[in-house]
Amino acid sequence: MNNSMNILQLALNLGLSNLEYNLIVERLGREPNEFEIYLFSAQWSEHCGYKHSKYYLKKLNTSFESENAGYVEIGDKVVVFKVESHNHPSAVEPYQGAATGIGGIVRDILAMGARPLALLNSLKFGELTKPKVNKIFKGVVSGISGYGNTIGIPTIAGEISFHDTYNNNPLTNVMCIGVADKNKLMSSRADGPDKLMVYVGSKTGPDGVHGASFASKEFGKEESIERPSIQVGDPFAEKNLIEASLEIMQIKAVKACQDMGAAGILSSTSEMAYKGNLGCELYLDKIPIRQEDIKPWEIMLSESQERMLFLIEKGSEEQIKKICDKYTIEFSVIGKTIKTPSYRVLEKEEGKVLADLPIEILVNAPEYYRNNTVPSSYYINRGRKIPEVEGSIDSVLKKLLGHPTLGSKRWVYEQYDYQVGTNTLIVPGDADSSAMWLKGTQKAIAVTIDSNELYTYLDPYEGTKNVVYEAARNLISIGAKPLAITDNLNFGNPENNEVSWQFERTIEGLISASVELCTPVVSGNVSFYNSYNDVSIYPTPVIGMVGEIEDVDKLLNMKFKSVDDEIYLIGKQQINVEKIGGSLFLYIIKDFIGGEMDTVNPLREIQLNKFILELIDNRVVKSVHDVSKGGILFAVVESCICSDFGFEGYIGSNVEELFGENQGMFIVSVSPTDSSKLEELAKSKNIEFRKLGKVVRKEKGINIGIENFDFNVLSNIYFNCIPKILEDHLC
Amino acid sequence: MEIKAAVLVFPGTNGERDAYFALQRNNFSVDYIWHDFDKSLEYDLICLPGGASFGDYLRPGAFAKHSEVTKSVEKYVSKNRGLVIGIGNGFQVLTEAGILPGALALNESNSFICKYVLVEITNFETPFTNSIISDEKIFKFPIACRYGRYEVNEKDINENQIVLKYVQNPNGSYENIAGIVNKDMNVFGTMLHIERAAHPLFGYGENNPIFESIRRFLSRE
Amino acid sequence: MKKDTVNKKFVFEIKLKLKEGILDPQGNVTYDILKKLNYPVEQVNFDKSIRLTINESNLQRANEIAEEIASNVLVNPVLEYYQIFQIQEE
Amino acid sequence: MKKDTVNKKFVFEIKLKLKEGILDPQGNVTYDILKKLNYPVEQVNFDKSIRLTINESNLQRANEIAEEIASNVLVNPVLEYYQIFQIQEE
Ligand SMILES: Nc1ncnc2c1ncn2[C@@H]1O[C@H](COP(=O)(O)OP(=O)(O)O)[C@@H](O)[C@H]1O
Ligand SMILES: [Mg+2]
Repeated sequence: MNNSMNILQLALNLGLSNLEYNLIVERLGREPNEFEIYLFSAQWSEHCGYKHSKYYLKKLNTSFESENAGYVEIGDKVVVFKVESHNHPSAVEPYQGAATGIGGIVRDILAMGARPLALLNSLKFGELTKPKVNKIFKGVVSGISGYGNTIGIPTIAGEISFHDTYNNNPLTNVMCIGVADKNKLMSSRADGPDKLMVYVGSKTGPDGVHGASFASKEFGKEESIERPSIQVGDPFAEKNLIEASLEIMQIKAVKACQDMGAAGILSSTSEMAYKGNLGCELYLDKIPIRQEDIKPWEIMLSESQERMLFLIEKGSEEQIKKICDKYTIEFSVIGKTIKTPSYRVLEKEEGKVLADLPIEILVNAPEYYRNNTVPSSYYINRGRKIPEVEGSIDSVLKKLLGHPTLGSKRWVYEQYDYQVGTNTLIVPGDADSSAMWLKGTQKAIAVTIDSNELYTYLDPYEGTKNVVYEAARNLISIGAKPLAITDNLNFGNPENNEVSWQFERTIEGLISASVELCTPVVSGNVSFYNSYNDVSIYPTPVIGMVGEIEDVDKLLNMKFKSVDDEIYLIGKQQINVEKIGGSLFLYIIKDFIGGEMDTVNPLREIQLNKFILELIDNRVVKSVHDVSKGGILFAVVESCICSDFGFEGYIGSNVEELFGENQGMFIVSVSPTDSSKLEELAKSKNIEFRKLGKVVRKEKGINIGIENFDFNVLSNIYFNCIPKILEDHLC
Repeated sequence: MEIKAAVLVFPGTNGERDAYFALQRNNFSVDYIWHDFDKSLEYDLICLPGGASFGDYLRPGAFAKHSEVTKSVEKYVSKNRGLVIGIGNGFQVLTEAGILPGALALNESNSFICKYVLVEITNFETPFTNSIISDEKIFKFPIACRYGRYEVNEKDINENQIVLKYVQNPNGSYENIAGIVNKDMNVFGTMLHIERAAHPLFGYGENNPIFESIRRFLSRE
Repeated sequence: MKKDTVNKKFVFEIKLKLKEGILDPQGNVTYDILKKLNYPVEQVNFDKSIRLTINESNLQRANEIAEEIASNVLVNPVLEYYQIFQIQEE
Repeated sequence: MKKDTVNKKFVFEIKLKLKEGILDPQGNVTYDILKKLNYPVEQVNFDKSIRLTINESNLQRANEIAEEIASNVLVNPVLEYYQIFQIQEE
């Protein structure tokens, strides 16, 4: 009696609900013991159990629960990719939070049998002028740099935005891409009983114990709650683990592989066995530990970094151990798969049994579904009247260029090694997406990562669609055909109706865009509880997209190429000023979010995308840049600045036309001799176009008819934007 | 004539495949050598590639100097068996091991720097530069490092050992030095990632001036 | 904060050590290397050590400043703890 | 190197300091921040501090080992010099 009270109390302390505890008792037909409650608390945490998202994620047209990452095929290669968040750890310890975020996603790709080849990231911070935010920003960037560069995987693209909604909840989403030969993919599913579970990598310490349940809580309350012991990344160990794992996976006797991520040993072993309709038995004394005083449950839940689980046939131990010795990492046989579908943890082989649970009960966390209602804020926001923007075009443009969301991210990406591996065909700052050459072929993989918290807050459904279409436009801009999506859904507290509704509508938007664009969602991640003192962040779905480039020689970037080239706006021609809700300039200049947002017209968009790809394929255009945050003028100015050219022409007459955001537009440049060809092609395809002007020497400035800007002035504001804020707010 | 090159791989090295690719494209036949190699190196060229040997812990290159293969390199150099180049971390290993003078310290900016820089070739009388067939003295190469600031005691280096100088100093290096050779001019070290200038798709010419020079030099002998 | 009295110089060392249980990758790898070189080491730890020269009128004030700098600026409290030593510059 | 005598543990701190004239970017960045925050600092230096636990039969041998490790493995003589301190573990 007394004991079961204690167990219940422990369950509650560990974040399980009363209801969940009762469910466990009911399903087991008995009280769990203390050790087992620890296992449940981790395996049934939001982070591992997807309690609040499973129901919705199942609607995605993909087998999401099956593997560590998704993939697409390009030629005879398989391109594996996934995005993952490390938001909560980055808030507490920015450097290590970001560093271990990289380590984690890299191991997901590695677990698939692919060599990790490139990294991207989507980062969200609050107002950079705030000391706390400033510190988090610098910490996250140097964490990515410190870890990613050391393991030798280039960070080739990304996005960063700054909004006060992230003041207390920064977002660190990292995406990794790897490549494997078609027939070499590795599974995480145990393929039979009596095979050995092998632990490879660093030793287990108390790092990140409670990490999984920590990521499933919100900040603010219980500030005094014991901080999880912070995970520290060891990039050298990771690099060794990468090389060792790739060698190990060449061995035929190796049957399955799973990284030890959230809830480490527990979730990797249980899920591997469960996927194979098997059980498993673990011997705790076999697990390499870093310090003697670590408790059994801590070993099970530890999120020590740089560890992998392999399933191997008996008899191949020596061969694998040799590889581990070469790379100075731990090797240990820690258990085996068994026929009985039970999850058994023993102190040692033939020793005391600490847990014996039906595996499907442990692995299958309950699924929650709410009947969401549309929150009133949705209508209120839409109904808000878009304010007049006073001030000159000149002052608005300069403010935008000097805002860190729109200004150059050079300060950031120069800290990332974006070229190691020598596959990077487009370096940061040159185009809307990046491309990785598949050496030995004419092909390349195009990648981008995108989000827009203003859009997805105003309208989670249409906003998400806009984001997916923008990701596609980014790929189209360099000449790539979009193939597939990975998504990271960053949300607030899912127990809140508004958040739950946002989540549901986001998933629906994601499904509809992915179906329309024929780009299935092949992997992803969910991060809930991004909230502080009951205030949730704006819903922030982050979309990673991968595409294929047929011919690397036709790759394009957004830079203007020569004087006198003509510049066209392709796609939608007139900004509908009634529908510029969610435009970034309104937030930056007026601190306004609301009004009616422009939405995509799928048929027109798909036609337009095809047309742009055709232009690129036929080498009609010399640069392509999609119009997005900051509107048409910003897109033109950005192309000018990054190519060291000026502009002369006419774009529009007022602030709304110049900076307002509508969907479905590209800026292209074309040599004067090809402009008639472009116009004819567009007419024949029924695509709208308008000549905006031409490329001129930068000494002539950026002249939009109603205003002429000095090139160097703009360029300085743009490139010095982030360094200047950091300098002015040193801390 | 086949020219044989070895790319050394230390635990943590990550630029080995880049060096391999670049050397192969410049018509070397290439092998990887793992760091525990303690026999004599029968190659015409030894390349210590970039990356982060042993995680760059303590200091970049500090631990790699204790690997067996580094001792083999020392012998290779003193016997004048062939040429040695160190790129990025490879340069750091060579200085830590005392095979090249000086040391590489934390960048002035206190952070990692990845970008393109312009460098001037200041000595065309070394095996690594004497066959460059170009009227140009200025070349563009990428850098990518956190510890790239070259420091040296004036007395430990002669003017003619300085092979490459930054046009604009990116990291506070002494005298803008970007690349040096030893006194015997058979070892070359640079913080420039010359191996990344390996293909026209990356915005360079068909041939890499430095690898080309090395190949010409070696095939003349 | 300005005082009219003549200021003196005080030098402090702030030492930052990793908390119990926090992984020390540099220490571990250094240990491995030393072992490989056959040195009889049992453990290696990497600490940070920062020397501050402070201008103040008296030791007590200087001490307070050092304390404040260590706790506000230098230490990363989720990973480290600090110790302060007053030192004689050699 | 094995001895029959019972070994004891000795803890040393090896401190690596930058030589005179060698730039200390970490120190400089921290100095700038402290100045900006109005602390009366005059100088900031970052040193490396490595704690070694050595198993040896007596202090003198342990001392020699620490000396050897510092000079052979830890220090870079172009940039740094070292100091060795025997310490009491707290
Ligand atoms: N939002 C999402 N969209 C698509 N797939 C998702 C999403 N969230 C999770 N998944 C998929 O669910 C599986 C489990 O995800 P996760 O727990 O993040 O994996 P891991 O164990 O590698 O951390 C993966 O296959 C992942 O791709
Ligand atoms: Mg995984």
